[in-house]
Formats: sequence, structure tokens, C-alpha cells
Amino acid sequence: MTETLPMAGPAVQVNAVGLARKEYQGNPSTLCQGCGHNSIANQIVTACYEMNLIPEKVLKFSGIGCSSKSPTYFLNRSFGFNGLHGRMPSVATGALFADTSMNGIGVSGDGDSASIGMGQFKHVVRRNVDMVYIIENNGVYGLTKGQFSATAEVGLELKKHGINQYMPIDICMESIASNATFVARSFAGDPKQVKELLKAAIAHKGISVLDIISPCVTFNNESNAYHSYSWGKDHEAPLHELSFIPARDEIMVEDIEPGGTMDVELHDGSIIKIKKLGNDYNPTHRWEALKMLEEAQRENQLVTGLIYVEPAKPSFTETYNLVDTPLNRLAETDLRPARETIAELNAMMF
Amino acid sequence: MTETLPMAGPAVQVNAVGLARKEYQGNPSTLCQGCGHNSIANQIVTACYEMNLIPEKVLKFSGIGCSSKSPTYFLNRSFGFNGLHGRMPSVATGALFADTSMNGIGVSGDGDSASIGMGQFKHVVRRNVDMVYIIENNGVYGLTKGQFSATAEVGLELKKHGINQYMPIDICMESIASNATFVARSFAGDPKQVKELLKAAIAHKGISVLDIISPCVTFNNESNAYHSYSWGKDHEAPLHELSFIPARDEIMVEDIEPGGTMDVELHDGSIIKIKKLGNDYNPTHRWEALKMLEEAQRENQLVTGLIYVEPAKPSFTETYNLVDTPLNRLAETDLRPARETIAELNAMMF
Amino acid sequence: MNQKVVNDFSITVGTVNGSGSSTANNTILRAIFKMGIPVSGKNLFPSNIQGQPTWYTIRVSKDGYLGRDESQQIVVAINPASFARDLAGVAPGGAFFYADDIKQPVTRTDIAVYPMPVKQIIREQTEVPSNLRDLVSNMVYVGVLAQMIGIDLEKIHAALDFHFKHREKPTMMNFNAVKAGAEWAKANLTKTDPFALEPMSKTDGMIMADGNTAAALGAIYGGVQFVGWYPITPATSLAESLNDYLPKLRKREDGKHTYAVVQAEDELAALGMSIGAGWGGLRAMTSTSGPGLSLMTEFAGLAYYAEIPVVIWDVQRIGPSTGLPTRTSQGDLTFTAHIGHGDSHSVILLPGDVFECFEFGWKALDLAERLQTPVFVLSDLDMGMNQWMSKPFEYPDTPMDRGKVLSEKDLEELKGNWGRYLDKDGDGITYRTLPGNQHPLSAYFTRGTGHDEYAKYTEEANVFYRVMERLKLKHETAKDYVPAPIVHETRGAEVGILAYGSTESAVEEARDQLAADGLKSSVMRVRALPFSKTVEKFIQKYEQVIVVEMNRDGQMHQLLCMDFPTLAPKLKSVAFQDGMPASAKWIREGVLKFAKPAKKKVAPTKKITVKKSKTPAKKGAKK
Amino acid sequence: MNQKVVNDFSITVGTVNGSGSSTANNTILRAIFKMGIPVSGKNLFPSNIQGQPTWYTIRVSKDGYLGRDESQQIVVAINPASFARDLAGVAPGGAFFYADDIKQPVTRTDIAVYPMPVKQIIREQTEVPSNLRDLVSNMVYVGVLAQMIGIDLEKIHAALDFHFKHREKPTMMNFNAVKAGAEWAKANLTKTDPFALEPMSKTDGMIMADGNTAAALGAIYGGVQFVGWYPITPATSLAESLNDYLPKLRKREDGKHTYAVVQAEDELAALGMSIGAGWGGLRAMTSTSGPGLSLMTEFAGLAYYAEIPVVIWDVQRIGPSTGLPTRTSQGDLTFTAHIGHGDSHSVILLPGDVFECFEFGWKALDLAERLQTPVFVLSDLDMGMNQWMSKPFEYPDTPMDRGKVLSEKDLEELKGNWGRYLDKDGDGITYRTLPGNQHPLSAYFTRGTGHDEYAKYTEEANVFYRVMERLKLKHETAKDYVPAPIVHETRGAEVGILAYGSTESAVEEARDQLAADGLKSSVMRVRALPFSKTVEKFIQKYEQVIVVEMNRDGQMHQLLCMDFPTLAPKLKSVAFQDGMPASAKWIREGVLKFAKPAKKKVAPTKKITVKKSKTPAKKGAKK
Ligand SMILES: Cc1ncc(C[n+]2csc(CCOP(=O)(O)OP(=O)(O)O)c2C)c(N)n1
Ligand SMILES: Cc1ncc(C[n+]2csc(CCOP(=O)(O)OP(=O)(O)O)c2C)c(N)n1
Ligand code: SF4
Ligand code: SF4
Ligand SMILES: [Mg+2]
Ligand SMILES: [Mg+2]
Repeated sequence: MTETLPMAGPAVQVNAVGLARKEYQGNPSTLCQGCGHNSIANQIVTACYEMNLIPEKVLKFSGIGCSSKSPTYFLNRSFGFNGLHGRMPSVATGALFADTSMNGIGVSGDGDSASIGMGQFKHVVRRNVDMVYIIENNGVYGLTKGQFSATAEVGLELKKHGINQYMPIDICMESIASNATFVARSFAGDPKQVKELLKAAIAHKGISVLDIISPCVTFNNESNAYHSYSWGKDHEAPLHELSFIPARDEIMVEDIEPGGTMDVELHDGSIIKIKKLGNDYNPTHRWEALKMLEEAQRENQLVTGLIYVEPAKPSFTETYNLVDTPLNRLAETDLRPARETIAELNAMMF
Repeated sequence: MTETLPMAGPAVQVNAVGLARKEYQGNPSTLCQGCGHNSIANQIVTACYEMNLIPEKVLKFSGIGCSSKSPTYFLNRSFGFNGLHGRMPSVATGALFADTSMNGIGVSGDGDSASIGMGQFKHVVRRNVDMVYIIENNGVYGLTKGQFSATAEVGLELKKHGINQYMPIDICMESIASNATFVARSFAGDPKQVKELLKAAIAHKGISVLDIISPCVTFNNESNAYHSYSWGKDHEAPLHELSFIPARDEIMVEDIEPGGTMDVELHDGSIIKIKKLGNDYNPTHRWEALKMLEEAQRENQLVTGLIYVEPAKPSFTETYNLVDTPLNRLAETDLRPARETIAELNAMMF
Repeated sequence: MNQKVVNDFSITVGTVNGSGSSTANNTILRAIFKMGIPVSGKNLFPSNIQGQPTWYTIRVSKDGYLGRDESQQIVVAINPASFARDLAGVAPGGAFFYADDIKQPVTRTDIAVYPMPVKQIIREQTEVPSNLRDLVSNMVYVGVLAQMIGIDLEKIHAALDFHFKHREKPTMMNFNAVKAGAEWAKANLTKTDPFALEPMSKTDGMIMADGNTAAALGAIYGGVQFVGWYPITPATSLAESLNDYLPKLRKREDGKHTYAVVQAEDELAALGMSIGAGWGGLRAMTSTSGPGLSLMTEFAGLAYYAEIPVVIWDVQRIGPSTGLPTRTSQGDLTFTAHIGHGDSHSVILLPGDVFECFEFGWKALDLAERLQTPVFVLSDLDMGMNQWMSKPFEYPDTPMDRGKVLSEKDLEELKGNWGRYLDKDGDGITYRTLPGNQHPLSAYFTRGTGHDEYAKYTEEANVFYRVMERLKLKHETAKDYVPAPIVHETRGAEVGILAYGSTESAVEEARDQLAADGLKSSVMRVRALPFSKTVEKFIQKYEQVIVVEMNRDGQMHQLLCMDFPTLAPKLKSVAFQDGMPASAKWIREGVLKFAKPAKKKVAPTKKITVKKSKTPAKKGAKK
Repeated sequence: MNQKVVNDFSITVGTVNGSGSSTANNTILRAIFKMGIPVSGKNLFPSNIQGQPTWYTIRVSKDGYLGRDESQQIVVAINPASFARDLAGVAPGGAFFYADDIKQPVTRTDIAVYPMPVKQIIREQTEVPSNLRDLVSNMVYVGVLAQMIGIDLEKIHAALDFHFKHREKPTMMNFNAVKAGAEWAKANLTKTDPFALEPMSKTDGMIMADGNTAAALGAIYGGVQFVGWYPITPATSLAESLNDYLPKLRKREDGKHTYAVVQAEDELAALGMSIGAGWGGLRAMTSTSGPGLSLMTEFAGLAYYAEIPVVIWDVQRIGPSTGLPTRTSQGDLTFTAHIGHGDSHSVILLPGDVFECFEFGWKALDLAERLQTPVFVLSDLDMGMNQWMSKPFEYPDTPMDRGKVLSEKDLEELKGNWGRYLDKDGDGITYRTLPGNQHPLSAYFTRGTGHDEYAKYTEEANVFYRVMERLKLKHETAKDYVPAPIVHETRGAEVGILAYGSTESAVEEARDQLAADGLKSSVMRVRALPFSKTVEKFIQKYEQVIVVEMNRDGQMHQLLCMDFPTLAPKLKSVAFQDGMPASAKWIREGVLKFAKPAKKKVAPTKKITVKKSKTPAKKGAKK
């Protein structure tokens, strides 16, 4: 690592902390071309840039999965921890004690958070740990090549795995049930909304759950669907060649106005119905939020926007009444009781 | 094990399958005297007796905890599996495939299911595994001597653990969020209701979650409360002697009429407000249920009764389209492909 | 041009993953196999889905050596990103094929170089729709190669026909691309390399399969009924093969199922479910890899102590931690041998090839029920995910062994007088009943806490001690049931070699090389833990026994030292791991560290060697 | 009456758990301790909360032996349910005190028998409110016993005063009950047994503490900042002691905290959080027992491979599985040594007593940061939960070692030229930066996947190999840092004994007995893994080294055989486990299995021995 720091030249546009957008970038993505996760990483870069975050003041976390690779694709100048499958929450919880002035941004997948990681996910929400918790939700396990995740819709059919029989786990409803203080949903193909919600999430003190629908171009495509990787219906049998992944464009939607709905066709030809929360929606009523989500489930709609927020609750580290100095900058004198205490201590031992 | 079968004498009252109530009993309890869990075990005995279950047709499951010891206190003639802390759901899920004509009854604790077991709990609910899933909910870890569980109320103070900072996990709301098909809540001190809900749960095909508030007489008592194990306020300092546990009576309430409320004083002097669902409550509307729970949370009420039921959904094993013979009675001829298939198979291998 | 090199070289194809090249590479492999020439293929793929470099190596070996050869005589470069490295990797005197749209300098003069106008040729194949061009273009290099080294086009057709499940359209579309490649090469290239294929009959009657499929099939012939699993590379295809083949091989007229495969929410649940099912009397198994195995630790201990039959396949990849998820390893052995807190010891099967994956697929289920304990089967990525030629699978030669189970009738005869953990037969294995048994005294209570012979809870010191000692006895008994080691003794052998698992072919090759060096060796391939008497005898017999394995710490060596302390000084460890399958080269060099051939003259194995990964013997050897 | 037996006997009290008797038993223990007589107490409690039999054993030993003595000279029976068993357990010639409301026959004539009207006496104590009568009634037997064997009432008062935190009311209420018991005994009982206490000065300057408290205190002096934990017997009181003492010992004027103790939702999260904190630069630890340790396996592997400092206390109980949650064990050693899939090896500390629990409490945190690796500390229930007399805790004699950390300034000097996993010093330990470091080149990316020296993702075979070899080197380096073994050499010793952990006192006692038998021994108490050179030298020195431990499989023996194959034939295993703390008896008998004293005449250790648990040597010994 002998690179020297890039110097900000005069022509480069910089933000309020004097950094150019590229100071917020990460390594080039190794995800599939057209993967929804890529566009989310881009929006994280932009949101952090526009929020004037100092990259050194951000901690990045993830579990394991395609989605969980994302932290390498943004904020190269931030510390990152790509942990274990489903266990990002606990690592983040501990790490954020080190210096509570840092911003935590976690990226996880639906398999990572709703399957193996369900327990940790629920508990990090319940504790109101101050971090942005992004779930790049594609309904499948991308990195292990296309098994159902717990957010897959009922009736979805996948090659080698048959038809999904269970109701999908609704990340937002789960978050609210466990008393999350910030819950939003968006769609990777709606970069503007993703960015705005990210900014709100970063600003929120406490846990901010962002459920971002992020289609897997490669595996979440019904093998029996018209547009699966076959070469057309006129052939005797569709050929689903898993080792071949055509490069595709990311799906992007135009602006949906607040309260509006839109049908979006995914790469596999399936349709998701997106509905944007209207301006009349009040995200501070917990059970209105639950009701809205329940209705959306019944109507098979994907409602996007800020679903619930409770700004006042103290965050996890706040409840610990910590000293102002970051804990990881405390010195021996702060940490080791004075020499004279040992005699008192021994006296206390009977 | 040389005991012979107890013979049903002429005077003993028997149920429709010719068994006396004591055929449904288990070993004597080793729980604390006055523990809510004991009364639940008794109601399981009665419910099974009254439902005319054949004990050999029941499988008992549990995790680890005082509550999870319960299966030894009922149905001695049933197979039982006392597994690992928080992992009852997976063991039960697998075991119930062995013979789908069996009734599964699981007993867990709030620590067991809402802390370490949250993930498995959510997923067994989501799969709609056909079993009764009882959570003997006391808000603490009884067996490890009184730490907070994830269902402890905010602000509860426990000796050595300070004040609980988090919102309690609401087992019923969690169950409904994860699409449970039967969700009820009761109070161990209301044996009649416990029994009736148990019977309904046994009858239900699919997962039946029973959240039964079951006070821990020993540890869920605020050390700073008036009635903690002190010898009165007039002493200089309260003495909370954890190694001494006075024998107490179980708390029992009189009948609360449907729709009625009652304040119940626990052993430590704290009060819980019980409200029974009225006859006008319709437990088949999912979001009405969510709304009701949300309100109850805000009003700090414990609403008991059948909260939600969706009878039609196929249970987990039903979705597998299994043969009628119990799988564990299939013979080699059913299980091993015929000899002649091996040549075909090898031919398939290129 | 050097002298012709026939049926004895390696081909490496460097491509991009997600580009569909695996069909092409498999086609080459299968066609050579169908030519009767021993061949093996290894896929070196990255832990991502699309766009990263990936390599496929095919070794052609007239002598039947299927292990990895570190040198690459023929390299096909399709990926610009790995072009330079691919070029550098060609053995001197080798051949280099590359897609001519890669505009990078070809600097070497010691090799034959063949540019291929892949893009152009595929564009000329008008029957290929544009969205499939990239996919089918892989067939062009198959054709060029076929022409240049002599792969029989008919065999290529057979391979494609098999791959596309006998559907003519895709078969022909791809085959035409192959032909186009071949024709172009014929017209435009002049052969300047020495490598050639000639038909043999050494693969007659053999099949081609990967270990994961074989394991799944074996389990099906073992009557598997319940599978709880969670996806993880490189184990995923084992469970997916069960999903594939169970409906075919266990089809019933009524359309109903005699099995259930459940994708669990994680590995704890996967094993938990399987344990529940095994307890319930089903033939139950799970499959996973390292990280999943780590998560199964607590449940494994429960199954050990509560004596519940269940089979756990661990298709090993490189740890520790997430490690290299797409690289092979034998690194989970010591951990598995003592998985779980408290005193425990595992029954472990160690298949050596695809044939044994099938065989242990059913045997493991027998053993689990016979011994009432978790049975671990340690395969690895190389064995599990790569295609291997193999003897055909053999129908189980023994009926299903369901172990000691008491039915209602048995209980009646016993007058209900039985104890779940009562050692009636003195072999440490006790009798069990199954849920659903309607005898009123059949039920017992299973727990991971202290229990007596009647499965009753106890904290009594002497009862706990007794039960643990019986478990020890049962482990002794297991030695009589697990697959015996396979020994090849050489008259006058100066050294014993002990190995296991997928290194088998590399070990055989190394032994031949050592023999040529003048060092005669005997070999034992251990196939199971606990170690049987035969293992002890083998070690006793030789002055030195060299334990060869694919991990850093010499784990088999560790376990042998533990179990045979008095023989430990004789045991030497040759252990190496960098994620690449074992090669004869490092095994030979490792052995030579300890044992010098009588005639002292050590000839290098092969003239052409290309260093890619570190030489193992220097660093991996340990006394 | 036999000859007087002074300060050399054991007392067992059989009561019901939840009855509050532990205060009474601790009072006896403390009073004897204050009389200057070496004493130890062991609580044998069931895995439930109320109503089950429980025993407390106090050993009084003028010679300072603190290990378990298998014989019980004095038994106090308060629990009807265990009365018969308690009575049977009295050593011939012993004394039996019992609550006279238990109406069961006392059939033995070879012992002194003293009925005690406990109920009646307590009813006469009118100051005791009725709801506390059962609780305080325990003090009656304290009084009776005090009178009969000569416990100084003043010391009892001191013990009560301590217990009740110097609050007079409860102290006096309880003390009055003691006095009432004593007075009643004086008036009504005639001593017919030989057991008596006489003041000594052997405990002067000593303290009394349990290992879990000591560990917590040690950690506090080690500057612990983050604790993620989950309740589990017998580790719970370690974390609870942190909750107790941190606010006292790390009190600040501003009332703010320099630490956080988080009760996690399970053990995976407990270690996960601690790893996060350790990575963040906090002194982080967790504490657990067997089942929790099993659940930590995957995270332990991550911390090993990603090189994250964290301390893991495992207060061992009996496994496998849930086992006997309230019984002691040394059964997690082999598992911990290789916890996690893939090649790994753990740094393990093995405290031998309460003093070392304190010492390793802070040292473990130093080591974790110095070595950048998880450091396991294996204590056990006996050491962790029982009260032990001990040297006073000593203030750390070295400043906190925060290991190799680069600050902003360091990075500036280096011009940002550093690599997280670059071995600059050749010791395998690399430099790290901490989150919050504001230098723009400070950040690095931590992962459990393959990485190079600059923490960049890689799947390169040789890089992976290199990193793993460096980890091996680091493990070598660790040998210089971990606590050295403690060796007591005896001139002319015929045998070496190697032991570790809480068996220390029993081993010392056994050695004295063996010396009396005519067998001279040297002893090494190993205090850490990896084994240092000294361990090897010790084994080399003796013809036989007998490895003594409290588990079934001889786990330390296993690990020594692994690490020292050439010395393995000399290593003999004396391993036994039934949940009871080690006794000199089974150690002596175990040693005698292998090593016969020169003079051949083996005298029995003690005339009075009562069999309760199986003799160990017969079954536990293994070659
Ligand atoms: C303990 C463990 N089990 C299994 C795996 C294998 N694995 C890697 S990623 C993954 C699923 C990822 O799915 P998701 O979180 O939805 O991410 P996506 O790839 O879809 O973005 C699995 C099962 C693992 N790494 N660790
Ligand atoms: C893996 C594991 N961690 C911790 C424990 C210790 N443990 C036993 S029971 C229990 C808590 C039980 O609480 P709950 O489920 O609420 O049951 P209760 O005793 O309150 O009825 C704990 C933490 C354990 N047995 N296993
Ligand atoms: S496999 Fe799916 S989730 Fe993974 S990178 Fe490709 S498109 Fe994205
Ligand atoms: S400790 Fe609490 S939960 Fe446990 S048995 Fe006693 S009263 Fe019941
Ligand atoms: Mg996903
Ligand atoms: Mg509880």
C-alpha cells in the first residue's frame, strides 16, 4: 500500500468537508452486471458525499452473500468488517462501542438477515443500535446460486428447488414488531428514493432499517417463466444454463410520484407492483404502519417510502452513559484501577 | 423399568379412549413451589385427557430452562425430547416427519424462544409446523437464576443486572408478523382459560402459539419493590438472599368474564393488568389482531384469549405430500430403489 | 517439433465465470473420456457469480493418473484479465491457444502459439441467436482444440447430446460451432506442438460423475428419508442432487413421497431437524461445509451424547473461517474428530473417490443407525464438485441395517422390560424404540442432560461415569463396523505411506515416481475413524510411516499420534495446503524429506515443471 | 472415644436447595478460615432452583490440602430426602448430626449420632419473623456444630457480619440463632466423636474468594471495556461479578462509564459483539461454559483467522451436551485447542487457582492484544464457583500491553505505508489500526475470507499459504508470551507428573502420599497452550510422565502426544471424571498404576475411606 493520498485538484468538485465524490468510492464491483446491489452501493457513495460524512468516521459492516460484498464497493477510506453469515448485527453492536461518534452502515441480504440471521436481526433492532441496516432484498440466495430465501414470495418456482410454500418474511413488519425506530422500504431501481432514504437513515439516531428490493438478475428468475434464460418458447425445452449469465442492465424506474403506483418488470419477466407512500401518510403511528403493511401484503404491493420513525428513543450506546472520549482512546490510567485499590479489594474478599 | 402397566380399576373414571386422568400424568415437578409452569403442566394433562388423546400418539419437545423441564411433568407415556437451549423448533420439525399422525406439544420459555431461540421460533411459525408451541413466559431466565429475558418489561430492575432498557418482545405480535395460523395468550393463574386454549390449539392443524404468562416466583421480583424477599421496609436494608426461596402458592385468578379486566398482584407485589378478549372480538382478521396487540402494548395490558386463527392453511408436513404409512414404518422395499435401477443410473452418468 | 507426446498432458482453459465455459470444458473432458483415455477435470472457480477469472484444467493421462499435475502443457486463454498469467503459465514446449480479440503481446517463443478468431467464427454461425452468441462461442475453442490435438468430433457430439439431454436443437447448434472451430483450425493453423490424443480403451465400462451427485445417489440407495440442509459451497450440489434424483429414483405410483428434503434457515436448524428425524426413526442426513459444520457443533454433541443416528456430510473447503470457499481442503479432520465440548469422539468416514462417495452414501446411514451416533463423512471440494471417471456405482451388497430397534411385538415379549441406554449385548450399543410405537411402555425421554440406563434424569456421579464409559466402549465397537483401510503392500517396502480421501490418485502417482527414484513404499488409505487394528499394525510394520494430507497442521498425523502414542515417533507428517488439489509432485518431495531411496539418486519426476504454488515439502513437512 | 483428630477432617451438610443453607455453610467455612486453619468448601448443587438435595462439603486440613477428600467424617443431615444416603456416607468412627424432625431410623452404631431440635430452637427465637424461620433455622446447626467441634463463635460473628455487609440487624438475628444452637448443644449433647478444631495461624494474610469473582476482578484490573455474555452455569457469576464490581472499581467523578457489559441474546452474539469490540480497539471478553463455547465455534474461527483480540473464559462443566450443568470438569480442552473448522490452534490459559484466575484475568487481555488472537481461559466449576483460600490478589506487575497498534502519528511517520497483515518484525504478529483513526490511509477491511498482507481480498494459492504459515509462526511466538509452567522438581524423582488447572491441590496431596509410599515425583503444572520448550524438557527428563486430568479421554495427554510425537511413548494418562472435583485418592491410585515405588510397599493413604464415587484409577487409566 504505497499509494499516496489523492490530492484534491482545483477543478474537482468537493463537498462541505472538502472531499470529492470519488473519495467516497470503493473498489470496482465484482457482482453481476445489472445486479440491483450495485446501484445501492452507488447511492451509498452519493448519500455519504452529500451528507458530508468523513469517510474515516464511518464503519462498514456486512455478513456473507453477494449483498454482503457491497461494503468493498463504497467508502474505501472507511474501516470495514465483513463478518460471518447472518452475524453482522452482533459484530456491529460491539464495534460501535469503540467510538460512538462513528456512523455505522451495515449491508446485508435477505438470506443473511431473514434466514440464518433472523435472531440477530431482531435483537439489534430491539436494542436500537445506532446504525443504518440495509437489507438488499432479492428473495434468493445469490452467492450460493439461487436457493429460496425467507423473503421469497409464495409460489415462486426455482430450478432444483421446486415451489416455495411459505409466506415471505416481511422485513419491515418484522422491524416494527420488534420496535424499530426507523423503517423504510425502497427499490434499487429507484436511485433517487434510495438516496433520500439513506440520508434520512444516516441522520436518524438509533437503528434504521432499510429494506431495499434489489433484483437478482441471475437467479431470481422463474425457470418456467417466459423470460427465463431460455432461447425462446419455440424451442423444445427451455435451457436454463446456470453457468452462463448474460450481462444485463440494471432495472431503473422513472420517478413515481408520492402516492402513485407502477408495475415494474424484472429481468425474468415477473412483475412487481410498486406503490410509493403518499404525502398524507404519517410515519409516526406504529399501528398505522402495521396496518399499511398488512394491506400491502394482501394486495401484493411493494410499498416504498419511510414507513415508520420514532426519533426520540435513546440509542443503544446512549443507554450506557459512556464517557465522552471514545472508549478506544482511553489510556491505562482510565482503565486500570489505581494501585492502592488492591489492598481495599483484598480486604473486601473476607 | 420393571413396573407393570397400571391397571384401570373399575372405580376410576376414564375418558373416551378408556384412560384415566393419571395415565396422562408425568413425574412430580422439581420446579419451585408456586411456579406458574406447574399449573400449565397440570392443564396439559387435563386437556389431553379431555381431548381423548392417546399418550403414545403425542410427542413432547422442549428446549432448556425451568419451563423446558415441564415435559417431564406430563404425559409419561409419551416420547419426549428435551433438546438444546433455543433449538426445540428444529428438532420438533424433523421429528414430526417420522409419523405425521402424532400430536406435537412443545414447551419453551421466553429466554428459550425469544432470546437465543428467536430465529428458530420465527421459522417454525413461518413453516406452519403442526404442533402446539407453548411459551411459559415469565420475563426472566429462571434456571440460570434471574437475568432479563427478551420479554422483560422496560424498566424492570433485577438484582445484579440493573434496569432493563429494551421494549419487551411480544410473542403474539411476532407470531402474527411471521404468519402464524393460531395465536393465543393466557395467564398461568387462569387454569380454565389455559385449558380451553390448549384444547383449541391441539385441535388446530398447523402451528399454535400459546404465549402463557407464567410468573417466576423466585426471580422475577424487583429487588427494590415493596414485596421483594426482604423482611419488610422497617429494616435498614432489604435482604435479597438468592439462595433462599420461600415456598409460595401459585397465583390463581377467579373467572374473568369475556371482555373484562382484572389487576393481578404477583408475588413480588408488582401488578399485571389482564384483559380478556370479548365475545365480539373476531380472531380471523390479521390486522385487527395486530392493532389490538399494539393498543394493548401501549396501555400495558395483558390481553388474553384466542388472538388470531387461520384454520385453512396446510401444515408443513402436508405440503410434502407424504405416503399414508408413517415414514418411520416404511420398509427397505419402500426406501431402496430396486436392483435393476442401478444399471440405468450408471447409464445416466455418461 | 519435439517428439510426439501422446495422451499425457494437461490442458488449462482460462475464462471468465458466468460465461458458460463450463459446458465447453465438460464437453472436452467427456469427449476425451469417451475416447477411452483416462482423464480428469478440475474447475478452479472464484467465490462470486460473474465476471471473475476462472480456470478449468483437464489432465489426460494414459497411465491413469487422475491427480493434479502442476504443469500445464496446453493453455487456452479466453479471458483478457488473466491473459498474461495464463501465457506465463504454459510449460516450456507447450501450446498456447487464445482468442484473438485479446490484444495483448505474446512474448514467449518457447511455446507454440495459436490465435483463434472466436468472435468472428461465432458471428458466422447464423443459427445462433445474438443473445446466445457469447455462450455458444465457447464451443469454438473446443473445435479448434479438437482439431489440433485430435479430439474425436463424434465423441464431442456424444458429450453435447448428453449435456443437452438429447435435445437435438441445442446439441446441433453447439456442435456446429465446434465444427466451425475445427474447420477453421484445419484450414488455418499449422501444428507446432507435440501433444496429441489417440484412442485407448482404458475407460471402458467406466462412468463420469462428481462426488456430490454420487453421495446423493448413494444416500438414496441407502433409503434416505429426511434431509435438513442449508446452502453452502461446495456442499450445495449434494442436497440439490437429492432434490433432482429423489423424485426419479423413489417415484411411486400414487405420486406420494417417502422422503422430505427441507431447506432450513441455517445449519443449526438443518442438523436439528435431521436429529429430530433420526430420533423419530427416519434415515436422516444433512450436508454442509466448514462454516456450517462449526455451527453444528452444539447439536453434534447432543447427538453424540443422546445417541441419535444422523449422517453429516462435510464437503470440505478451505478454512479457517470463510477462508477460500471455492478451494479444496482436508482441513476439518481434527475439529470433526472432537467436535463439541466435553469428551467426545466422532465416527468419521473418509471416501477416497466418487465410487466411495456413493458407497459411503448408503453405508453411512447404516452405520448411523447401527451405532446410534452421528456419522460424519468428510469429502472435499475436489472430489465433490469435479467430474471424475469411476467404476460404475454398485448396488448395495447388504440389506439396510436399521440397528437395534424394538417394535411393539418386541416390547410385548420383553414385557416392557427394557432400558433405552441399557447395554444388553455388551457392545455398548443399546436398544431404542421409535415414536409412534403404541406399546404403553415404549416411550422414553431423550435429553442431553445426565441420564441413566432407563433414560431417566440423573446427576449421580457414578451413573454419569458409567454411561460415558459405555460410550467409549461403543466407540471401540465402531471399529468393527466402519470401512476397513485399504492397504497396498509392496515387497521390500522401505517406507509406509498413510493417506486418505481425495489425495488417493496423487499418492498413487507419487508412489510410482518414488519407485522410479528407487524408493519402494507400501500405502494404507485410511477410510474411517475410529482407527481399526489394521491401522495400528500397518504403522507397527514400518520403520517410518509418512502421513500425507492436504491441510496445514497435519491433522491425520495429529490424530494418529493421539491414538497411538507408543507409535508416534514413527509417524512423519507431509502436510500441505494452498487450496489446490494434491499433486504427485509435492507428495513425492514431501516423502523424500524423510525417506531417501536406497540408491541415493533422486531423479526429478518430470523435466517440465512450472512453479505456480509454493513447493510443499519445504514448508509443509513436519517431524 | 478415639484419639482426638484435630484440624484434619471433612464436614458434609446435606440440605435442600433454595432453603438458604449456603449462608450457613459459608459461615462455617469462613469462621474456620478466620481461626487460621486451612479450609476449603465445595458446593454440590443440583441443576434446579428449589427443592432438590444439595450437599456442601468443608474440608479442614492442617496440612493445607484443599482438594476434595472422598471421606466424610462429619455429616449434618437436614434433608429428609437424602437422610439415608447421608447417614450411610459417614465414615466409620465419624459423627452424624441431624434435624430431629426427620423421623427416620438411625441404624449405625459405629458413629457418633447427634439429633438436633432445629425447629424447636428456631421457634424459640422470637425475633425471627415467621416467614424467615426456615431461612434462619440453618444457623441452628451452625451453632450446634460450633459447640461440638469448637468453632470460635466470635469468628462466626465476623463471618456473618461480613456476609450481611455489616448490617447489624440481620447479623445479630442470625448470630443469635447460632448461639441458641450452641447453647442447646452445650446443655444437651455429650461429645463422643474425636473431631476438633484448634486455632492455627496458617491462613494469616490470606483471602477467600471464588474463581469467577477473581476472574472478573482480574479483568477489571486488566482494563476490560466490553463484555458480551449470555447466562450459563457455572459461568454466570463471572459476568455478574463484573456488573457488581465495575461500578465500584471504575467509578469516575463524572459518573460516566468506561465500559459496557451487554447481556446478549445468545452465545453467538455474545462472542460476535466481543469480537466487534475487540476489533474496535476495546479490551473485550466473554464468559461462558461448554454449550456456549460450542456455539461460539464459528466466531472463534473468524477471530483466529482475521486476528482479532478477544478473551473467552470457559468455566468448564461436564459435557458432552448439556451434561451435568452443575458439576465440574476439565473436558473442553481438546475441543478448545482446535475449535473451528480448518486449521487452527488456540492460545489457552489454564489457571490453577483463584489467585491465577485474577492474574490471568488481566494477563489474558494483554495477551489477546499482543497476539491479536482469541485467548481462551479454561477455568472450571470447582475453581469458579467455590470459595477458596488464596494469597491476596496482586496488582499487575506490568503495564497494560496494548500490542502493536498504529496511531495517526505512526501512520504519518510511515507515510501511510503499512499493511494490516504485513509481518514487519518477523514474529508473525502484524500491526493494526483502530477504527476512529483519522489518517486517510488508516482504514483496512477485515474479513474471514482469504486476504493478503494488505487485507485485500484474494484467492491466490500462494498468498493464502503464506498467511497461514505466518499464523503458525505467530503461534510459535505465543510460546514466549504465555504463562510458563510451574515446575517442582524433587531430587531423585522417579516419575514426572504433569497436571493443570484446579486439580493442583489434589495433585500436591497425592504427591505427598506417593512420597510416603516411597515414590518420589516431580511435577509440572502447565499453565498455557501452546506448550513452551520447558514442557518438552520436562517430559524429556523423566522416563515416564503421568498426565493427570479430570476428563474421560485424557485430553491434555492427547494434545501432548500431538505436539511431541517423539516423546509420546513416555506419556501416560490418568484421567477420570464423574463430576466430582479431583481427589488425591484417585490421583495417587492412578499414578501407582504406572509407577511403582522403589520400596514396593504401598501403604493405604488413610485408614478411613468411604467409597462414594468409583475409584478412578481402575477405569480412568489409559496407556
Ligand atoms: C454459516 C454459513 N452458511 C452458509 C454459507 C453460504 N452462503 C454464503 S452467501 C449465502 C446466502 C446469501 O444470501 P443473501 O443474504 O440473500 O445474499 P445475496 O447473495 O442474495 O445478495 C449462503 C447461504 C456461509 N457462508 N456461511
Ligand atoms: C447454549 C446454552 N446457553 C445457555 C444455557 C443456560 N441456560 C439454561 S436455561 C437458560 C434460560 C432459560 O430461560 P427461559 O427459557 O425463560 O426459561 P425459565 O427458566 O425462565 O422457565 C439458560 C440461559 C444453556 N443451557 N445452553
Ligand atoms: S447472483 Fe444475483 S445477487 Fe449475486 S451479484 Fe449476481 S445478480 Fe447480484
Ligand atoms: S426459578 Fe422461577 S421459573 Fe424456575 S421453577 Fe422457580 S419459579 Fe419457576
Ligand atoms: Mg438475497
Ligand atoms: Mg423465562
